[in-house]
Amino acid sequence: MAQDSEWEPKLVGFLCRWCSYAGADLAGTSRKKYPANIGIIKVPCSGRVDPLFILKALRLGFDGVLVSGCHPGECHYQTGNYRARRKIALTKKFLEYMGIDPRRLQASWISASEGGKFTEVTTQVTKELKEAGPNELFADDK
Amino acid sequence: MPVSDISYRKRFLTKDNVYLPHLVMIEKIIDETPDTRTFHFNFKDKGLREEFPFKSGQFGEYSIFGIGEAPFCISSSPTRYDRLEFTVRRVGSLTNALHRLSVGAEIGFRGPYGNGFPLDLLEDKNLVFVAGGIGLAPLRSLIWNVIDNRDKYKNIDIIYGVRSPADLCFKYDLKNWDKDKSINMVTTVDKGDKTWKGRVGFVPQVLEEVAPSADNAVAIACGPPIMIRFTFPVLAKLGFTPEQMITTLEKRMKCGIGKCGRCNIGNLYVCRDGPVFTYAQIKDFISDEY
Amino acid sequence: MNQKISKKDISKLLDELGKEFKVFSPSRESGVTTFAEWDGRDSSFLEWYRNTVISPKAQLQPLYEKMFSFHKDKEGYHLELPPPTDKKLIFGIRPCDAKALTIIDKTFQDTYQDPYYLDKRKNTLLVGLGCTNPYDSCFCTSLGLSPTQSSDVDLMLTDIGDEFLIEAVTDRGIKLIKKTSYLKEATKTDEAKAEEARRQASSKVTRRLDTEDLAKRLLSSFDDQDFWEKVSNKCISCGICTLLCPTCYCFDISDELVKKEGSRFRSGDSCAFPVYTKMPMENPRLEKWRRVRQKVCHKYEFYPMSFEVIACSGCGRCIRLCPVNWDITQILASLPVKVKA
Amino acid sequence: MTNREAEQRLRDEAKSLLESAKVDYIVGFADGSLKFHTTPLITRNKDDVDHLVINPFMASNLAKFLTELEGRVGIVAKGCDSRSIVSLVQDNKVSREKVVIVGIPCRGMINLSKIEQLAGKESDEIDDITRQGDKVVVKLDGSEKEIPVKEVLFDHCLACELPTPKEYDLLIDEPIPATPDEEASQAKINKLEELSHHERWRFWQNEFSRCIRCYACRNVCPACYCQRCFVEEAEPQWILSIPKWQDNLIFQIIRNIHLAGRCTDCGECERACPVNIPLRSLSKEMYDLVGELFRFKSGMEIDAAPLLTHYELEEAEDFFR
Repeated sequence: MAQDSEWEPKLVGFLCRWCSYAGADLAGTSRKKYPANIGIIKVPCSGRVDPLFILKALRLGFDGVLVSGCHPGECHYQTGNYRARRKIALTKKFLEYMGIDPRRLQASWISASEGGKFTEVTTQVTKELKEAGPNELFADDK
Repeated sequence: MPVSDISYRKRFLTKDNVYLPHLVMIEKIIDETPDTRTFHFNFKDKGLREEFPFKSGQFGEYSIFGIGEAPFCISSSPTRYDRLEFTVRRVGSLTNALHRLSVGAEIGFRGPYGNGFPLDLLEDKNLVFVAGGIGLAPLRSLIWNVIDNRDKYKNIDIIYGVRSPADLCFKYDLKNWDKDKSINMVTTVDKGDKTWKGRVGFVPQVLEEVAPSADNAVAIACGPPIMIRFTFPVLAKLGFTPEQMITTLEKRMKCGIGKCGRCNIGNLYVCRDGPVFTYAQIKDFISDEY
Repeated sequence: MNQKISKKDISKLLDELGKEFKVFSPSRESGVTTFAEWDGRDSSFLEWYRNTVISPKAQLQPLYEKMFSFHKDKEGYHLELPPPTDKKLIFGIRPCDAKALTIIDKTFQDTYQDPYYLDKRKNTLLVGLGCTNPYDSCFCTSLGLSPTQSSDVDLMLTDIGDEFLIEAVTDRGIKLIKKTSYLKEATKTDEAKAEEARRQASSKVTRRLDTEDLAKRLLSSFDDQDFWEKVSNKCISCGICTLLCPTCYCFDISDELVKKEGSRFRSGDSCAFPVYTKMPMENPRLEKWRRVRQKVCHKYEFYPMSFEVIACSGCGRCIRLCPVNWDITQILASLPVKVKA
Repeated sequence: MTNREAEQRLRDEAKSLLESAKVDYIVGFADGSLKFHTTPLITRNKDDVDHLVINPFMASNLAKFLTELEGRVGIVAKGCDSRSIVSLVQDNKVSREKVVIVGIPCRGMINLSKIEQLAGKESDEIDDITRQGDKVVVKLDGSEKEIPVKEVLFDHCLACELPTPKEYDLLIDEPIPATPDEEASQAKINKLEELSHHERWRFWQNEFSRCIRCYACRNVCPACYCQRCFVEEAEPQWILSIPKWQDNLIFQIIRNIHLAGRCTDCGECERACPVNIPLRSLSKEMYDLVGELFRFKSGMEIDAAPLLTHYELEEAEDFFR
């Protein structure tokens, strides 16, 4: 897998609108610079994230996916993030079994006030994805 | 290798590759109803328009590259050379994508396919057109065709029904036909509103009230399956024989040329043997699978 | 005069043919029998080959194939056809599968010529191999076929012990024989052995399907909803019997677009799937019994009405591979109307 | 009870269920039209119940038909089938009152592919297969061959945790205790787990390049009861209907995630696959993950809440940042 050092990973972030999305916003307004590698999709709740979204993102060639929601106990809809946790945990382990590098699916709890944490998480995830290399999972040549 | 290279295309046993669409451009878009639009189109290779023969009732396979292909009838009349039109109701992925197009968009077109209406059979006859909703699209092509050769045909009745006044398609045509003294035009809605002054009632019911004579007549019906199912018995009651009833059917047609398999009624393929049928041809199957 | 070839020479023969054709022969890959390109592997298929799960039809109408690709630039869309097909030779096709091709030719030639199928068909030679060990699910003899003879191939081979007897069936077959090494003239004894092998093979096909007035009986049974509900109740509406049937040809057309490069594909489709006939507003065959009825009637009633041949060659795959052992011969034997003209 | 006695009792019970109008349908197994095959028998007619059989070839999971049939159903259920029924009840797809579960204690079903491999012949060429205790006797070309039963049972039968239904209305024979041999059942999966990520992905790519998208795996599955599967969605279109390995693989990954907490490891997907894709190596992994992460076993406790509608306050946290 030859890659030039210029290569930058691309990742999709599915962010809960009530917390992590606001956290990302806060990071932006308070000039805590976060990597431009992340494309953000606002979701109503981390519980909305269907494993299909994750697979579709990988199929489209994104190098990784970050799902981020409210800290346990703080879900706007009471239980959405707990349900998300079960789903994401199963998806992550299962994808790893299939042979997908576990670094490609990441999850975090980031509240609306944690602009700093958002920067840290995306920086760290980007770094890990850079180590993991480009996503060639669905490339056609064997 | 570009497709325009004919020698390359001739590598096939036969004429051309029938699955390869022509490129056509959208020239004008008309909002018929909130969910229905008519598209005027022309071939990108403008010379092809002159060579493009079609009959009222025939259809084409229209495609947006990357989304897919679907069949729609050509809703304009072959007697009017200045335009080609098709009319689409927004119901699925391709029709939604078509509705997102703007003028100048380039799409794929193959056709014309299907048999079209039997014009020779209609000559010197009284014609009864029965249409529901967007089912007017294929009939509209035929109606203009007939009007443009008015002396070849006798009386014309048009019974057109939609759910509500907002659902009326081709209002500009309806106005014309309404004014035309040689045509008996009846418009009806299932449910009226404050502004509606016309008839209220389902198409089969209104047809029964209008009661056109079956004498030397042919009835041509097109609309949703439920309307067709109730219209034929009414026509029969009025004295029309199965041979005097004509309809054009809609099925899921992927290939348009009788190969992909899904549009059959018994051993007939709607795309290859239709879409225009007499009731006599399909009556064994119609109550059952249509 | 017929020819013969020693079984030991089959590998060499296929190597030789491989210089002119893409040769396909029976192969077992990951436990699935199919026709795969000859790569000089041993000819052990001669020992285990009865018939393949994936029929050789897949070489002519693949499970999916690219119809054309498209890309867009400033001038608009450009369409491009795939490159022309190679000359192919299918070695070892059974008479049932060869007949199946003759049957579906009718559809692909009807009204509009289907370039993808017919191009491959024209460029493919068929070398038939008589079937001496049919399955208990086979019923080719009921459809007028012989497991060991065929008019649908170019050459026909019959097992006569250590050798195969070779008959040229078509002009293409005669030409092929002329330029092929490893052949010897067959003797009268060889002919007699072949005759005996044919006789034995036919008697091994035991499953029966009564085709007399079948289309008429189906027509009379068409409206018997109770019957169709009963025979379809255990069907799981999967696509095995249709997608793997050598006489099923239905397909779907769909586009794939990755960034600005895209292709239009066609792929096998099945009347067993509810989405097959689904339109946005309605579905004429939503209920399972209607789909089962369509499958049965299409093969044994509608197809003969259109093309004067039953769209079935009795290969038995639909019976053998069905997860619930739905058996077409039993269904047709239990038709409620048993008219005999 | 001999097998013949058990069969007779089953037929009698089924007949009386129909006669007393306690059920509208009987769903069970009858002899198939091929050797060593059974076929589902779905009937309202009491005369048909004489075709009901009990033998080691009743591989199908009949719970699949419960979501299709209207009315009350008397259903023949092995342990694994009963788990699927329980799971359907939990999901509110089937009402417990409308099902009469006729339990059949099961010693495992014979996998014909394994017999064929050991015998070197296909099943229609074999004269007879009989189970005698821990052995299976295969008659072929006039000779007999004894094979230890563990070598010819389905992989999922080797790991069976519930040979006798726990949830039933009638039990046809004496209960059989569970003797799961997890290691033997897990052999294929263990091998896969030794591979690197890259090798594993390549393995699945190769397996799914054969997939013909017949959807038999989905359609035999009692837990795949969706009216409309995501693969058929047109807007948005998640995956193409073209059987390309990429889309085949996504279909199967998502299918398994959807079945988390529903899959009872009945093995039907793998059995139904016409192109021999080791589908149980996917479903069993998910089954085990569900057990490891959430201590949940599908279809075991009828009162348990469905896996993905439920949660604990503290669980599966380790990889959340």
